Amino acid sequence: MIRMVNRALKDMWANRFLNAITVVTVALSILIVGAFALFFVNASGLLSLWTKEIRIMAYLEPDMTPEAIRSLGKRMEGMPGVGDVRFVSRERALEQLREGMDEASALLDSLEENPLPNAYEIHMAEAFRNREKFELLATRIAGLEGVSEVEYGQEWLNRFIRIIDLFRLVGIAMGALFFLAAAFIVANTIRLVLYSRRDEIEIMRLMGGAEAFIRGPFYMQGLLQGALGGAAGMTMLFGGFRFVADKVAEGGGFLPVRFLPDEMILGIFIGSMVVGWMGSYVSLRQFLKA
Amino acid sequence: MIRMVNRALKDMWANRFLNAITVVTVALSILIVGAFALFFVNASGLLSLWTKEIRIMAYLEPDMTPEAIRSLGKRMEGMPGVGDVRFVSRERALEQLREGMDEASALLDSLEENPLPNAYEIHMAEAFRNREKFELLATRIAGLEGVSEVEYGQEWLNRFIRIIDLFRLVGIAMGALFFLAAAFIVANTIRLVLYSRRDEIEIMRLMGGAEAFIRGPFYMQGLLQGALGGAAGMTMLFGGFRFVADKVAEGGGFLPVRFLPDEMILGIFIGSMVVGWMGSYVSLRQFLKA
Amino acid sequence: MAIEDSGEPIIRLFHVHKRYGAKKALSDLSFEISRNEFLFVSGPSGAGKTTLLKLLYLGATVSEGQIIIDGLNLSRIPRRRIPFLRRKFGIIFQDYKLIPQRSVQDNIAIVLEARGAPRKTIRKKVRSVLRTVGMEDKRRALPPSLSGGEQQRVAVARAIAGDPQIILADEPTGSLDAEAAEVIFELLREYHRRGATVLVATHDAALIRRTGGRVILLEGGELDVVTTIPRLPA
Amino acid sequence: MAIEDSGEPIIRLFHVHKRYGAKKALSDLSFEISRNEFLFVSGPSGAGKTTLLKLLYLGATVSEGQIIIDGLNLSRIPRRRIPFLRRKFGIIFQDYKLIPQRSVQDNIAIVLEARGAPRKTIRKKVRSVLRTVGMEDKRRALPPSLSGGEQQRVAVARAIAGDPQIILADEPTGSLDAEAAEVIFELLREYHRRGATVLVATHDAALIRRTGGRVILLEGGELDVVTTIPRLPA
Ligand SMILES: Nc1ncnc2c1ncn2[C@@H]1O[C@H](COP(=O)(O)OP(=O)(O)OP(=O)(O)O)[C@@H](O)[C@H]1O
Ligand SMILES: Nc1ncnc2c1ncn2[C@@H]1O[C@H](COP(=O)(O)OP(=O)(O)OP(=O)(O)O)[C@@H](O)[C@H]1O
Ligand SMILES: [Mg+2]
Ligand SMILES: [Mg+2]
Repeated sequence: MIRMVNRALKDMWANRFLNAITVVTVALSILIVGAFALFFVNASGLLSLWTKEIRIMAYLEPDMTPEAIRSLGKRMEGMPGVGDVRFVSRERALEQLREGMDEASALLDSLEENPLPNAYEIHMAEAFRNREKFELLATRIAGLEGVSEVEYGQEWLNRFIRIIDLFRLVGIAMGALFFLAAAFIVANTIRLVLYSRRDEIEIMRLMGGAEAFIRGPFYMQGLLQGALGGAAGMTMLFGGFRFVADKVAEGGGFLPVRFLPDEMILGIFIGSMVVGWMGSYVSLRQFLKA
Repeated sequence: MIRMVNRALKDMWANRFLNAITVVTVALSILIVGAFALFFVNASGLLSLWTKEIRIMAYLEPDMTPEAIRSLGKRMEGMPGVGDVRFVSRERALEQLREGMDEASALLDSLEENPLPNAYEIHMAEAFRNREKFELLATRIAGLEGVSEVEYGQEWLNRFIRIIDLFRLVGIAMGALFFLAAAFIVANTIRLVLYSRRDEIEIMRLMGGAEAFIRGPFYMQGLLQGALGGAAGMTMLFGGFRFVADKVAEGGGFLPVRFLPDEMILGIFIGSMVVGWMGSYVSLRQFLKA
Repeated sequence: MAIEDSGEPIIRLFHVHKRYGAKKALSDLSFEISRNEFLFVSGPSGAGKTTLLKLLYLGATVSEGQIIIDGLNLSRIPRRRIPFLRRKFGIIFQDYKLIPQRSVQDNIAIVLEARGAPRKTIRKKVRSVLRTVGMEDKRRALPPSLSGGEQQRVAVARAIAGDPQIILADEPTGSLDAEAAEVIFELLREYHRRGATVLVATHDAALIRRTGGRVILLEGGELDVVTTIPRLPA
Repeated sequence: MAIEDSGEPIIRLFHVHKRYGAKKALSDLSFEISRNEFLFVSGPSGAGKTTLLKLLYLGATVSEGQIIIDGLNLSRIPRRRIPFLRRKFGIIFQDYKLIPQRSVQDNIAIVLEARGAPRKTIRKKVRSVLRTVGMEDKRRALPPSLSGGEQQRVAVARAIAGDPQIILADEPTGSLDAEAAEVIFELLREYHRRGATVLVATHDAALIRRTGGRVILLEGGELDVVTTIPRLPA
């Protein structure tokens, strides 16, 4: 085992030009995948920040006892998908309306009586923020006893949820696409490297080298190239991220940008090793057949 | 010239394995760049759709003559960055308020007098949709004679404009990054191909082949590989696009998805040829030095 | 450990044919090679000498017929056993087949590494075979920086490094001057004395006469004659 | 168009040294080669024969000294003129240097394409030189599928395809049997009769004796002797 790593390292040094190219290719592929992941993580982080503000307003029947109101709130909290339930009294609602109306707030002064109902403001649990679930929940809340009407910011809600849906779809599709494309490119590069060394492989076989003996160092190299390339790509990505993050901060820091979560970094790193290994595997199968 | 193309084609056939790998690599790189471009085009198209709704409300002084109101409107239209100017009479404003208030609209019935002012609703020209320019315009409008107050949806506006800023920044950065990375990968692949043929190049030089004679077919091949790879990548992208677009349509067609604009397709295609050519150029410089 | 020529065959060919597409490279060859024989395969350019050696180490497979080496039928040998077959051989290829990116000593070490020899043994053995062919001072050089004859001597050193039972030498002195060639031939004779079976493919009649031995003469892929030529008195 | 050996030098070497790192491959060589001479360069393996030829076609540059070919000082020749220098030569490389991915005929055609010859001329010439070396039926084969001797004959065919002024032949018959070797040598003599200057590097004394001519004998990179050996009466 140690001997194989040894041979792999010696071999990488002997063919440093080829190895450098593979590592650079892995690094750039990882950079691309990582950049996309980073963008996606930040954009969807931003969106989910906003979706926190999506809420269902459940307006209550006028003549409920405080007791009944409280028990209704409890029932809402118990419903699946409900995150946070806040009571908004009719007095508070009028105040909010007044604040929101700016210019026109003068006209509220002429009111004799508060025409607004009590209400519950319901926020959803994170996992449930998609349109179908949201609408289902709204319908169920509307069916509760004591709820006279349900309102939720139709227009904005739909936009938000649609963009999240789009992001999810495009994100998964593009993530998969990028990863596959990167894996293909890396495999192709390794294949080319092996191609330019096919004579050497052939000679080792003629010398009575067993398959494991011949392939071992190549797998090892694939792994190492993947690891090196992955590390280099991540480092470049982090550099680029710092640059953009600084720009954003200059621009007023209006957006909460963050780097990839640790488990994703680890995942991409392991992914790059797997890609290196797979590249060797596929190429070796091709060349060592005959 | 025809002879060179001929030699290039013959050569590509003789080395079809190497050429296939280069073409596949170009195709995948173009696919990645194209997928990102496609995503960016659609997402920013979506956003600019929304930003159409960002507007400045300019509330007018109460006692203006229709004549003065009209000339004010003209002045606004003449300001740089202004796209569309619409007059909203105080009566229309009250109606809109009533519509928007739902539940609470009953309280408007008790009004004796319309407390709302006349207003102009100003939409911006597309090119001016960024925060600084927007705020500058708002300030200038506020300074106009006859305008009592300016209002614009602070919160939403800022969000929109920030996300557009982010998109612009990230889009340019990532676009450039992807293109560079793809170019590097392709150049590396071509370099590997040349590396595995360096003996052949050396032999041709020893046979008294002039540099132009030796390099010509390689440049030609680079161009052809770029073109083939670009076409293949675009085709794959279009396939993927149709698939996602169908999914989106199934999901209710809530988003206006479209493929890349023609000039961008052409640009990417030419870019892929340039990349092929550049890859050959860089690699040939390296190998034909000595 | 000098073993006598026991007469027991180590290699047997039965009606062996080899075709490359339509081209017949070997036709209906049948003969036996005894254990510890020193045999020449001769014939003009393109006669099929290299092809014959190739069939023995499974560098190519027969189109028809059977080859049996040391009791193993080459047509029936499972793929993963091929390396073990090849380790019986020490092969000097006509085009040397040195790995250009590896130093001379690494090229030779690889044969021993493939057999799983311990590192110290490898180092000693590599030195010793390089000394034998007079290439010790070039052990760190890369093959492309060697002269033709030097490459050939490295190829010889590699072939004997594994102390093979059977030595297949394809034109082993084609790039060597008479003196260096004699050194190599003396080496082959030395291994022969120590028990190895030696098969030399060459078109050089003078060389055959100098050494003597049985000669298989090929002509256009067919067995022309088998004769025994006595060693020329020095 | 038989040109007489005019005695006028076509190649002149002045105190030429060639070092590879610390290793001296050639030391202080000075001699002249006349136009239309048939010259041998001989010496044991590693003597510097190949290195000497390499310096002539600028496959390597001298470390010290001057080489003048046809009035051109090789140290002063601008880079873009090198191809024109090389077209004066027809080179048979010791390791053949055939392009493995290209067919035999393409390998030869490339020499003529590089000179910008018209397509029809190329086709005819390729056929004719292949016929001369007896390889016409293998014109579509790839070099790796040829026997050693066949490859060497293709290398010879390529060298003469451009009707060169100077033929540099490095061990041109090392892989050939006596009969095929004689065909090649007759070919070289034929080109010599037609006016070419021929330089053959070989360690094969018998071959030199059969042809006869001036011999430059190298030993460890140094000029040992220059003698003229008469042609052996057949
Ligand atoms: N892989 C191959 N594909 C097609 N033909 C081949 C292949 N290998 C050898 N041949 C042909 O088979 C014949 C015998 O070749 P071989 O290499 O055995 O000759 P040889 O006796 O070794 O000749 P030499 O002395 O020139 O090396 C030749 O005509 C050659 O062209
Ligand atoms: N590129 C190189 N780098 C280092 N040393 C070299 C290089 N080329 C040749 N040499 C050395 O220079 C010496 C002369 O080599 P050369 O190839 O000229 O010998 P040669 O006379 O042609 O021998 P042979 O008959 O074996 O072909 C050899 O010792 C060789 O190792
Ligand atoms: Mg042979
Ligand atoms: Mg030489």
